[in-house]
Amino acid sequence: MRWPILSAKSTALRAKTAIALAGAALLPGCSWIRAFDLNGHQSTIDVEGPVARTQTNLFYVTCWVTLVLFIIVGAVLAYAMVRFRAKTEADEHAVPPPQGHGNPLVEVGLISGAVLALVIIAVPTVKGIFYTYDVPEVQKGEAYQVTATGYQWWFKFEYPAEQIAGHGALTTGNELVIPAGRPIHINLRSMDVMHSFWVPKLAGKVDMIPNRANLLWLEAEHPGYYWGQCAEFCGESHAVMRFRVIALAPSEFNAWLNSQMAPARDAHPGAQPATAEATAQFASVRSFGQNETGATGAFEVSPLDAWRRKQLPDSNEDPALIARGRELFSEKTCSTCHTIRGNPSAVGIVGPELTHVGSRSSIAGGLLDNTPEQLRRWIHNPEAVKPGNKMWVTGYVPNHITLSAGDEVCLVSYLESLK
Amino acid sequence: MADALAKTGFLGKEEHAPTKTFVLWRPTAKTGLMSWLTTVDHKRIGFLYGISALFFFLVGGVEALLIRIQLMVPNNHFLTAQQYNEMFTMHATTMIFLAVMPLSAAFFNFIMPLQIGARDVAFPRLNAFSFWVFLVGAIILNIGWFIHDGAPNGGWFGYTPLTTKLYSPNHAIDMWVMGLQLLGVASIAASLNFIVTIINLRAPGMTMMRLPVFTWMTLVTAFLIVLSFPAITIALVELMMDRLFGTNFFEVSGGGMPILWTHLFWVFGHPEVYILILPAMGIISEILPTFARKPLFGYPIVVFSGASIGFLGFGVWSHHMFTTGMGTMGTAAFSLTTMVIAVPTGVKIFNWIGTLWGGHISMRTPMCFALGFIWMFMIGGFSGVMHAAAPADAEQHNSYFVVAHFHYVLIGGSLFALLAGIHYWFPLMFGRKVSEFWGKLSFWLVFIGFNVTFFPMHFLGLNGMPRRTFTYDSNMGWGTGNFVATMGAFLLGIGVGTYFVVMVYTFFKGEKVAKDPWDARTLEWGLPAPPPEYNYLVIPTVHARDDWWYEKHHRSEVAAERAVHAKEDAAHGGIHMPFQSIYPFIAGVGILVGAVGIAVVDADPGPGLVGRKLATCLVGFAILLVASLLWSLEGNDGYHIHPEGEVEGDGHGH
Amino acid sequence: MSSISAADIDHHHDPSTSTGIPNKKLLMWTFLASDCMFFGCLISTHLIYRLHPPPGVPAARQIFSIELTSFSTFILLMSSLMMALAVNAIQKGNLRSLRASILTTVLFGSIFLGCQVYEFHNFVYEKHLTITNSILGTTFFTLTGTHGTHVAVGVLWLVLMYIRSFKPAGAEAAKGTWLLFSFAHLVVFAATLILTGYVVLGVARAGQADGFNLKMIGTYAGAQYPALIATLIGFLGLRWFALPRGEVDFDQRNAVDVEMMGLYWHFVDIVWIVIFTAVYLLEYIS
Amino acid sequence: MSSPAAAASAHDHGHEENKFQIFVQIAMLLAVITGIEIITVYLPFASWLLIWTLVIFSAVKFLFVIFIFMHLRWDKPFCTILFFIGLFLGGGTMWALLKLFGAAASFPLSSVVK
Ligand code: HEA
Ligand code: HEA
Ligand code: HEC
Ligand code: CUA
Ligand SMILES: [Cu+2]
Repeated sequence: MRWPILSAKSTALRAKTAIALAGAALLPGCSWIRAFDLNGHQSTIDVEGPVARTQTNLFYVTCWVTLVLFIIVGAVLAYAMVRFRAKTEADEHAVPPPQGHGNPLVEVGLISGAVLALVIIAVPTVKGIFYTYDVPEVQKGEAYQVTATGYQWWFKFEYPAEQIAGHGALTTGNELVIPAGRPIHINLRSMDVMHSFWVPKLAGKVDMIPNRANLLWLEAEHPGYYWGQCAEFCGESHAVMRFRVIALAPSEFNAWLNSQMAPARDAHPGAQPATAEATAQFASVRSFGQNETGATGAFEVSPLDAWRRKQLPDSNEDPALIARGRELFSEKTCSTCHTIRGNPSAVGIVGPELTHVGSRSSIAGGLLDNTPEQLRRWIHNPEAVKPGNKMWVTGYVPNHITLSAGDEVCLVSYLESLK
Repeated sequence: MADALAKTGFLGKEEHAPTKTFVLWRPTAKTGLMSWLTTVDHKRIGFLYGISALFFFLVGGVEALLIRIQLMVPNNHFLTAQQYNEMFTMHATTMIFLAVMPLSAAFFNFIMPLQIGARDVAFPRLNAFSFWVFLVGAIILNIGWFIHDGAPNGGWFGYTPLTTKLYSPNHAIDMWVMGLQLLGVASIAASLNFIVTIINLRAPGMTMMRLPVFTWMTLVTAFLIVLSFPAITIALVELMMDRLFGTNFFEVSGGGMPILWTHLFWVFGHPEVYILILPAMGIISEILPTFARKPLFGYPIVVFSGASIGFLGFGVWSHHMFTTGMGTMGTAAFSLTTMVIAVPTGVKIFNWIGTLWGGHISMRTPMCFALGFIWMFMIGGFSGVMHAAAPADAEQHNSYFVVAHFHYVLIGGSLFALLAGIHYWFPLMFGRKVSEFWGKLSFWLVFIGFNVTFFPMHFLGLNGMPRRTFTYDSNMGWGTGNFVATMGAFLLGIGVGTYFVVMVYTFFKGEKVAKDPWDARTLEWGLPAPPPEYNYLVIPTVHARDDWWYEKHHRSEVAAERAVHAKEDAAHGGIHMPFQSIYPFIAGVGILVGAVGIAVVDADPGPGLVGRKLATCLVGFAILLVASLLWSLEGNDGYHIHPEGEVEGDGHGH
Repeated sequence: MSSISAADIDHHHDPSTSTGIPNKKLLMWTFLASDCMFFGCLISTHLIYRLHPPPGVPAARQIFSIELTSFSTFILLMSSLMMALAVNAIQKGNLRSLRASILTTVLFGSIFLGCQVYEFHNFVYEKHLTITNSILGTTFFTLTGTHGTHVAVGVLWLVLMYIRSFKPAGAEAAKGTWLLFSFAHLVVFAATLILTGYVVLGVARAGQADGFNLKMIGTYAGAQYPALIATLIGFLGLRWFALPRGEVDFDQRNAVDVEMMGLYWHFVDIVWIVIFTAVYLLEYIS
Repeated sequence: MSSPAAAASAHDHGHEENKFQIFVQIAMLLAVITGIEIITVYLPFASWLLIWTLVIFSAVKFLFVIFIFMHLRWDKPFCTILFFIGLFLGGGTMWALLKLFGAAASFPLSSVVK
């Protein structure tokens, strides 16, 4: 664990979890328990927002209550199994035991016990239902509004509060940037089939259902970088319909908004060269396509810092390639599906908005790191990365889009320059 | 069993067998293929159900293993995304509808009439028809593997609009829709039969409160089937209309609300899971008293709790939909009703423990499975209660935590009990007994393999692994858990394999046993093993709840009484047996042709009515129509036999 | 059951069953319980979509014709009466009355179906409501169509029962002639029903276009005389099939079969009672 | 089946009156109620009142048909219980579905977003 954000709490949490869960596990040996460090990127235990915390605490309640019941009932059962076991063959044929038929008093007692246990669970459950459903009344005023829309197999995020003249609301794809410490009210929509919006560390999932106005609220307690995933089966590539949520301190969030509101950066020859160097690793699919174990889980920098660096232009970008890429973007009909504000021909709405795609840390629905190699792999053959995806099925195949190696380099340069 | 049935002579046609025209010929074959195609004997039909169910269990198991191989390591490329989706859809559909349900039906058919002292079910030909329709449904569901369109791939609850024509244009979903539709028809027909049988065909003295618990659970299950399948039938009809005729039920652009499907499916879906568990609970309630050598603790309460589980099961469906945004009231209501179900279920657990308490428990193989059931079902039930807490479920829903929950109740619950049941009734069905060593070995392999497979899934779920994903990243922390689960699945596979090999061996070569080897308690154990075609030579008169136990301890009175009844019976002209019939099978063939027409054949693009699709459907329909007409014309009469045999119940035992 | 003689049949107690309720009756009641769930879900679907009609759905009031529906509702109620009388008749062993009642029930059921065919035709071609062009059409046609299918099955069953009531007693039945006879009877019956429906609907349509008067009927008869003649032959054929031919194998013992069929028929009727209120009448409340 | 199962159960022959009259009367009653229903919808009352009136009327018709035409009144109570299990669950499911879809959370998108 190298991220400062996590290390403080996670030990305590891990202990709690280990007791609550491994207690019931009867696991042979500690090495097993290590396998169940419940602090992955999508842990529902190691949570970082009030909604998810409510849900997890309720889980602990249910877990403890049932664990106690399991121990009691299990103990009695085990005792009965051992104590009344016929020890020998002869024992089995001995005189049958008294043929007792039951005892109503015992029954009533046990039923009351069970009901009581359920009440212990029911009370926080009902409370939790009301709390997690919508932003609490007192906080309604400060809630930030976002609309998330599911498509096969990517997410679109809109910021209705940030209107851009001539374009409507600010739109991004697959990475939702939110202010930390502030409730976020997310309207959930779907344009095709059912999807589900799930960022385990921030909140439980709520489905995105066609012809239905669902909503979800969450809050990130502090700035951070979170993994999310579609949680309702939505067809062939459901498994790789992923996304990220980036929570920023309010000032940083506003800065981000400002940069996103601007049209795409125009890195024409002679423009200011970029300053900072940004190479970051996002620990997503390193190499989809071969049976590799992917990234290590250890980060050179924290994912959030890596994301931050991604906001800055690359210092060694080549304006000539970028310009060519920009032309190719129209020539290859990419522009019919993708919007790039500032590029007048790119107004398509079938695919994710790419105005600032270079500033995202992941592409293709959170599946790949946004590195030049991965980007190139994606536009080279999207089908190989994400089977059945619409860019391939309704774009490349019918339009016979083929890219030469040179085209790919130019397009990648162009897209990476869109910070 | 085939031998045994062949031995039972066809002892003479009487004035009741009228000469028939050739179309209304009455098949009389007692061996060979024809005897199986025309059988109306509930035991043979039960056997057919059992064999098909076990076959499909292996198919579903192989699909499960392929799933596990794909998930063994991150970013695996063993299966493609589409193949994986087909795999889990067909795995679940197969296991639920083609393995566990028909295996339960096998016991309903074979055991239930024996337990109530009946000679057959109320409508023997309808019973045969149910089986054939079931088989047709199974075939339709699985055709996809062999044709270009591929197997169904929309998940076992087939959420719309993913399953509408727009998003699933080929025939895979049509087959799923048609297959399930037919399985629904088969299940409803069979259940109507069981309900009438249990209510109307009980032997004298067999009051409702003396019914063996397994029979009671059969009754409750049959009611659940009859009352819940209409919901999915409607949902499937609507989906089929959308797909075939372009209606708007789930078509958003036409004002449709896909969420409606979700509701209709789960209105069926939740009762369905109790359809899977209640027969299992019935089996357990038979095995525990036998091996504890004590009556079931709190019989009336066990029966009542079973019925209330069935009843309450209709009021909780939306707990599968906590994340669909039902609003606070709806969510809270369903959350609470779901928790309530834990009470009657708990009552059963308590009573089973009460049955063991003070008994003389002999740890035979069936008992091992039964005790394993209690432990595993308890774990599964508890994770069910965790789901019932809606806010917590928001994190668990569609994660591997759910997968863990339902495999604990489905395998640790239903399947363990069914495996126990096979062991338990094997001696009665075939007159042979599984060796204790091999039986116990298979139990331990299955038990350990099962836990190694599914326990880690709880942690995978809590660690955020969504279900129905064909691949995952190595940096999510799911690698170890998945690897362990896959290893467990192989161990489980070896266990299941052992179980099967042992069963097959025993069927042919196993140790022969006299009747009632377990010193059991209920009526069916008084029969010779295997039971003759007519079951009871003399319809027994029931005196007590565990009547066979009573009989064993009141030999002389029972024998005297039975002799009197035997005389009366002889005066009535012997034992009435229903005629065999080919028409249920032919009707099934018609349905198969029609269903292929609807689900698989392409619609011709040209105008006009006559096309290949329509033609196939019409041919099928015509066969069905003619078959049912002849079926009704041939009538439900039968013949009488006068077997010479000893009157049972006098001088047997252990 | 064969050992029980017709004379001492008790229609409310079947001694061969544990509860005294005949198996077939129990089967039918259980099936009807199941059908409650079936129609419950189907009617729910319709009502749910009526609760939230999407924009652009035509107003049901403008499409429905309360006169026609009230008429067919009335007809269906009367058919239920006839069905009840049929059961009553066979329980008393009155075969003539049974056949008359069954035929009337068939007639009323067919009128109901005819009205439905007319209604559907009218909605589709004049009101432009089809099963695909709006959610109202989708749920309406599916729901009433499913009900109509139930009625049609009921009519078929009634016809088969009617034919069955001619089965000759004793050895006659075994000769195979009965098989052919009943097949032919069925075919003639079905053809006559369809032809009659065709003629009646044709007259109704012609009358709607030109007004009902003798001239119109004359024109229609002139144009459609083959159909009319065929219908007439059909009726004569049915009369011939119904000629008395000695003892028949149909009496009180078959009452339970008729009763089972009656239960089904009445159930279809009560489903219509619900549909009439929930689907039609509610639309007229402003 | 050979032996009478519930031989002891009392035979009940007390209803051999001619049902013909009853059936005809009930049919007339049903027709009249239907007539009233049709008139009801045009009455100028609050719609909830009219809806409930209609529901009650059709329930009455429903009960008359099942109890008289379908003989439940004269049959073993078991048949009634059996059918009412289905009726109750079917009706309950219908009620619950309509409630769920009547709740604001379930309004289709088109009627939420203008
Ligand atoms: C055999 C089948 C079976 C059985 C018996 C059960 C039993 C139960 N199930 Fe399960 N369930 C499934 C099969 C089954 N389930 C399946 C297949 C799914 C997934 C479907 C899919 O999505 O594909 C599912 C999913 C599922 C969900 C939805 C999860 C989700 O998708 O988000 C929920 C939510 O409430 C749930 C709850 C329960 C409950 C409360 C019980 C209760 O009946 C359990 C009661 C038992 C006990 C509680 C244990 C014993 C009791 C005691 C010892 C007494 C004392 C206990 C207390 C007082 C708590 N189940
Ligand atoms: C009764 C029902 C039932 C049963 C018995 C099983 C049995 C098994 N199930 Fe299944 N399962 C479901 C019902 C069931 N399942 C349902 C409803 C789903 C949800 C699907 C959906 O999301 O739509 C599901 C989903 C499901 C998944 C999740 C897929 C996903 O969401 O992506 C997984 C993953 O591990 C799985 C695994 C297994 C395994 C390993 C078994 C094992 O128990 C299988 C054991 C059997 C064998 C192993 C085969 C028999 C042995 C031989 C043929 C001998 C030869 C073998 C060897 C030599 C090894 N199941
Ligand atoms: C059919 C329309 C279509 C065409 C043509 C098309 N795309 Fe796409 N594009 C999409 C869709 C849809 C996605 C989202 C795919 C997914 O993640 O499932 C996408 C995703 C992308 C992404 C990843 C965006 C993100 O944030 O995840 C990039 C980059 C991209 N496309 C670039 C291109 C380029 C370059 C071209 C032209 C060579 C192109 N697209 C042509 C539809 C199209
Ligand atoms: Cu979108 Cu799964
Ligand atoms: Cu459930």
